[in-house]
Amino acid sequence: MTETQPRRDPQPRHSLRTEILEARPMNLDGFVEEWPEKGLVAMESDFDPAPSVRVEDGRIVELDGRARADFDFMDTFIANHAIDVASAERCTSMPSAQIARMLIDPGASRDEVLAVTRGLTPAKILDVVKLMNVVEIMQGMQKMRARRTPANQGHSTSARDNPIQVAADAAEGALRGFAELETTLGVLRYAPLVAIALQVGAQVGRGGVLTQCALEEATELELGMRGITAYAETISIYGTESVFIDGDDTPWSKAFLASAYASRGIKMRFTSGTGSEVQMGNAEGKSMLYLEIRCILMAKGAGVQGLQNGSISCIGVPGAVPGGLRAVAAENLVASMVDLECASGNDQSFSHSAMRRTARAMPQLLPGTDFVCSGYSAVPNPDNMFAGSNFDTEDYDDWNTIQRDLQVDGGLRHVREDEILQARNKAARALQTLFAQLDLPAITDQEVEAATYANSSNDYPLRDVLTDLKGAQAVMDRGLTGLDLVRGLEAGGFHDVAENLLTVLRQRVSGDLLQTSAVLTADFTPLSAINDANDYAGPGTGYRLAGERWEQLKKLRHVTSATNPETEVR
Amino acid sequence: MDIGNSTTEACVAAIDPDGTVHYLGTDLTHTTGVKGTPDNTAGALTAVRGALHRAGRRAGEVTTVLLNEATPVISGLAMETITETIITESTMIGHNPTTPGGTGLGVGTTVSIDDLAEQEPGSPVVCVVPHGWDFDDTATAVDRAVGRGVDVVAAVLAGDDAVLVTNRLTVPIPVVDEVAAVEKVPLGMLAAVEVAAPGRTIRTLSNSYGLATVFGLDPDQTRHVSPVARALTGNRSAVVVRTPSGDVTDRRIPVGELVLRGAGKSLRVDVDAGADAIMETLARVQPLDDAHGEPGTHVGGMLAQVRDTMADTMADGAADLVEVSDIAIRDVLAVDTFVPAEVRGGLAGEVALENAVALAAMVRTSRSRMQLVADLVSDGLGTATAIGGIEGEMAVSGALTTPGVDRPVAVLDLGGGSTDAALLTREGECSAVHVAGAGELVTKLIDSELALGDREVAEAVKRYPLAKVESFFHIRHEDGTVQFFDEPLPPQVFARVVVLTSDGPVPVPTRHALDHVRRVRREAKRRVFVVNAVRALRQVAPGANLRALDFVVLLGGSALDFEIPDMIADALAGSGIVCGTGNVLGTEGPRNAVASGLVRAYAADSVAAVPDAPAPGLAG
Amino acid sequence: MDTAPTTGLTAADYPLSVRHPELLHTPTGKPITALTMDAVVSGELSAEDLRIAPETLRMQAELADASGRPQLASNFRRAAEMTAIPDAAVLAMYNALRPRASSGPQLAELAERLETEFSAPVCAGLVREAAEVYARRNLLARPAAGSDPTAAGD
Amino acid sequence: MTTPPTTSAQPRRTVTLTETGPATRGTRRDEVVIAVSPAFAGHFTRTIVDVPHAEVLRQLLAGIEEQGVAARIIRVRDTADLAAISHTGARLSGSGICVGILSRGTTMIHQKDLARLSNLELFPQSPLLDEPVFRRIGANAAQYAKGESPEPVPTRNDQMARPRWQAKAALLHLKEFECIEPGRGPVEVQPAFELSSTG
Repeated sequence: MTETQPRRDPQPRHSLRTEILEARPMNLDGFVEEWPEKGLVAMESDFDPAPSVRVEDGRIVELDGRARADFDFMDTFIANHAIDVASAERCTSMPSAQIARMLIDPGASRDEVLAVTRGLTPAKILDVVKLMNVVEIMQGMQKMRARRTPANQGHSTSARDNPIQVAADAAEGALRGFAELETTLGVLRYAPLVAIALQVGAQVGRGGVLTQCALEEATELELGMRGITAYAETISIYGTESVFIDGDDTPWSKAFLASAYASRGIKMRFTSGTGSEVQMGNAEGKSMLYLEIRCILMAKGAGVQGLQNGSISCIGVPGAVPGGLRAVAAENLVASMVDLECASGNDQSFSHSAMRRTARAMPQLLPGTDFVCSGYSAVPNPDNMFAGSNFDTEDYDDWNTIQRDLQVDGGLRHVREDEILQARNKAARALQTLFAQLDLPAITDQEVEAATYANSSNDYPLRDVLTDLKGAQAVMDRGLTGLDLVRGLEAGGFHDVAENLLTVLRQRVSGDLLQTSAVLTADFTPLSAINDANDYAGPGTGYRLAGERWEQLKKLRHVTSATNPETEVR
Repeated sequence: MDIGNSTTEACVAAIDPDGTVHYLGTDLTHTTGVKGTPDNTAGALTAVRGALHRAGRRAGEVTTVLLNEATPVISGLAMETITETIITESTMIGHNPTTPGGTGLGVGTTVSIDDLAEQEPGSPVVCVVPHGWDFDDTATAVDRAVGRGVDVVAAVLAGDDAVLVTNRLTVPIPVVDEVAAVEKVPLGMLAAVEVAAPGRTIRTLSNSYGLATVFGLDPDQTRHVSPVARALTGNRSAVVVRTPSGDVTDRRIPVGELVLRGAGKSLRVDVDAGADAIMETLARVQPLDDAHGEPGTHVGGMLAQVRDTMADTMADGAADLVEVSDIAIRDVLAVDTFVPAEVRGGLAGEVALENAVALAAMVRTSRSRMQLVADLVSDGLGTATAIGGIEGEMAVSGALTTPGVDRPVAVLDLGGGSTDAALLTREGECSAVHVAGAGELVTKLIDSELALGDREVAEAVKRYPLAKVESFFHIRHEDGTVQFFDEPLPPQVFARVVVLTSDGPVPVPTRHALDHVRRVRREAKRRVFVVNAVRALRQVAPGANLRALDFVVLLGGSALDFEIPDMIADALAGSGIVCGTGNVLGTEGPRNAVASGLVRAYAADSVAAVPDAPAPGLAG
Repeated sequence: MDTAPTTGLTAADYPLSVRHPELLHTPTGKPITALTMDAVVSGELSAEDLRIAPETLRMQAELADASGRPQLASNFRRAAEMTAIPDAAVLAMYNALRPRASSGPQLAELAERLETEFSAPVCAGLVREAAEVYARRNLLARPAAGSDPTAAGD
Repeated sequence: MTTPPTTSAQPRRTVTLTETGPATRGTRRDEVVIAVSPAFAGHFTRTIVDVPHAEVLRQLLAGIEEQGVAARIIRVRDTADLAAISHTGARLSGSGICVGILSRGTTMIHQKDLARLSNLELFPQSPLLDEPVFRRIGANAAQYAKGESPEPVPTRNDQMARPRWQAKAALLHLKEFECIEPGRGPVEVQPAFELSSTG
């Protein structure tokens, strides 16, 4: 463990208080001084370009101080696809303060703001958000979030890639409220079985929950094409040309990939985040946020409906520099203010300090985002194959209580244990039956029993990995598709689960889930930025946590009954 | 359809009015559940559907499904270690580290390096170095002591530093390292450290008289330490400490008596007498009625456990429970094996190959629940089902479709749990036997003898030929031939012993050389399949005379093995027998014999029974 | 821009699956209402039936335009063209667009193929644009780039 | 038992690497090349968790020597990419085996016939690499050189390494980048270890 490393020379005598403070988990986090010349700076750097744009015969010929001849491919793509040429010069010449005010002014509608932001250059956008403190950023987010109703996304993975665990935890997660569930693998060849398990578990927990399996592009796309998964997210983009190339992609290859997903009716979003470029040593001397804004506009230009950002796997970098989390909050806002769905991070192990972990999430949780976490760990963190999340299953009750305390909707709710056990058991049984129907590696009754009451992968009987991997290969070789899953579930007597899955598959024929910020409600109505547009216009407007949903969130594990104080509310 | 212990096979055929059989398609899948239990249905249906699909026919066209009368034979395995090596008073260190230092023999008093600075010159010293000592510091400390005239003759190290230390000494000495529990080495005792040159083995400490010479022992003491010498034989390095009453014992663990009842008598045999004694006794009580182990002994436990599991599987889902007493063990195969086990009292995790006996026991019970399976199958397919003839007869009948085979023919079905033999005489009489022990026992032997601790790996070692990956572009097969590749092999197999599976080389996690792995694999197969082939054939052969057999056809999964058929053929060659792997229907290899046999029998009957036969239909 | 017959859809028509199921068909011509459990069980449906039809993508493009999302709309129009391209070919084209994966002529040929073989002018346009930028930024395939393991340590 | 003089976070030994000319392809089959990054045991003296570079080298060399295999050290100057450094070393190694290492401690065992981006063993989490691990890495590299089949050194993982070390790793990476000397080929270096008074 890293904790064993001495932090500094133990020679000089310390006060007892210093010793107590030194012992706080907080001091296991790492912090570094800024180094703007190399881009190791959050959002305030003298080395970022000044905003400028020039249009000649319908074409942007100058962008942020660079002439078209000198554009790198990010500049080119953004100039050609992301910025509205007609309004570019007018909007970019507006005073940044005015735009920043529009962002927090209830009087300015979301559409009025969008009319301006669609004409802004990366440097101009940076100039605008640099004027905003965290509270103003949150106000902006509250209005600019694309979907009116906030939601949350969960991770369901297993340290042993155990499909039964993934199914059971997916079912519990779906029941607790996640609108999307994501999985990934330790052993990649396990993917088909685990992706199937996630899909089955999700549809048991709550019909209409969307699932994905994070893999390398080709396999991820194939699982999607076969209808085993419902959407994709891990399509990474970067803010500098050199890092983009290191990732073996270009804005054009990624744009092509985006259309490929849409052409198969599969919802998709890109992924980017502050810190990735400097992490790879090629920030070209630009601030983390400036580079992230280039990513956001590249995504916008590619015509993808949304973006997962908020530093994501590089959170340790902005997390270690001054103002880093303000920059992270700002990058989420920028995604929303250019009208993209924003899955706003909070999805990676971030701090040893519980207080810091909570504070880090406030700028997304309080105003609400399309997905507050783009990966709340619906399994214990040691089982989280995304290298841990900022929140995990142990935090469920804390999260629910914070929602209740502040009356904000973080997408989850407290669920009684009997319901959870029933869902977990049903998910395991459904998967057991489905595997039998499809002649995939058998699942024993002991495993089903374990899944019902388990916490982590250690609580399950060990699987015969070789047989599982053969089974996984068979799924690919035999060309099994979502339809086979529906058939198997139906034949196995899990009619309702089969119906849920079929309805999700049917959605791709309609393409409704391709629109910005789309999710499926419990009654399978697509809810997107079109039919659930954010109409925030100041106090008393927009999404309010009230009515039936608020009643749900008032429930906790232990609440003393007012009618009979000797009992608790169930 | 034939539901076997591990595979379920089906074949579809059309039968003309005149009884001519047209085979249309076959298929096989792994058996679901325990043979003869309702769980079989799933696999059975998969197989039939598969065969129909390959035949391009629909379930609707099937007139009847024929199932084998599965002889309710289930086998169980158990293994018991019968020897144990114990080192008392840390007398010796014999873990044979891969890289000891220096060469030669050093005899002196054990002194911790922490006290070396205070050590007076005079008597020779064996330096003992605990954990945490850096190799440079160790070398310096020893050199200093030697500089002061202390006669340091050898060293024993905790860490893997022997070569490093000797390379740094002005006067090299023999050094044994990687002694995990070095703190247990008794200090102030006379000790001898011997290291042989690379590729050689120690000469003095592995020789009783060498030990006697080194420690000046009298004949009685020499007798006492001779086990130490034995234990160190073949090592490149060793340490022996002279302690008052320390020694190495190699004691036999009493595992109890096996009671074999049959042929009207009841004989007892000590399991730790070994496999030969057990099989010899078994031969004298053939046919075996039942076997028991003394309660309270290991054997008692072994057999009871086998019996219980069988009772469970038999009872599984059945309305009426099966009394454990109903379950008679009708055959036993005992095999000598060894289990690498950590030596008790060892200082460096010494491992000794302890002797063990593996027992395969086979149970027959009166009840087969095949009828239940048949009913479920006919529900599943909506067709009539019938339970066909005896498995053995059907197998022979199927085997006869192998080109070049004629009566009298014997088949050997090399399965997973049992090895079955059946004989069809020229006159058409059929007799069949089942003997315990087959593929699964082989896997278990490989697993324990190579200390793999992983059934899957052992299974792979059993099933595929070995090779050594010598570079990214070539491998050396176990027969010595070299194969080159244009594309580099995957990194994880580099420099490893691999099994050549259908989807490429897979590394075998073992430190053993290829030759050793190969020897263990072939020995395990010989001790189970060759022994059982002869045993089983003797039981069906007229007058137990193998020479009375003409054709022997090998069937079953293990008949597909890349070496077992040859091993058996070699063993039988002496008796002038034509022996080979079957090729049922001339296309199916050793598969599908019983299923095809069922069809042939059905066809024959249908013609015999009904002179004006019904419209042609499908039988599967 | 793409000139598909517009059905004059507005944001109010979303979601199509709820408001206008009658407009939705599978690429195999079945109405979306035909995607029932019975059809699945009886085996009438194939994976083909669960794909999105180009017409549907063009309708979603109109909805995107109608709600002020031109980039999203043109993504849908590229996608509509791509429905005609087999899965494997789509992946191959994606790989061809990776940095230094294709030469200028190869990309030109790809664009040509998109236009003629798959009548996908919008996609072809994207590829031609890429080719031009790759040429300027030195991202076209170099002869035997990186493929030689013994190439000098870069 | 008195506490043994073990190596601790304080450097007991220091090392200086003296360039002895351009690195050449080794001829003996029984050698392992250790390829160090531009700033290793130069601009930097310790890994990200303060393991002295002197100890890193001593343990790698010891692991190789204990297996009876020879070792050469080269410095790659024109890149800070671990795969490139390791592969360069592998192509210069007589056995084709190389241990590549960055200043912050990230280590890789490479082989000349492997694609540059592949490897035999990779140890990506520099904060988890201590002296015993470096010893075992050296021993494994030597065993590969001898054509033996070492059990891969178990790689550890710690999810909380990100919050603690990610930024410092980035910083060290940037500094290492600064020490790159473009266009300058790899050089042979001789290590000189010294016992320093501190600690």
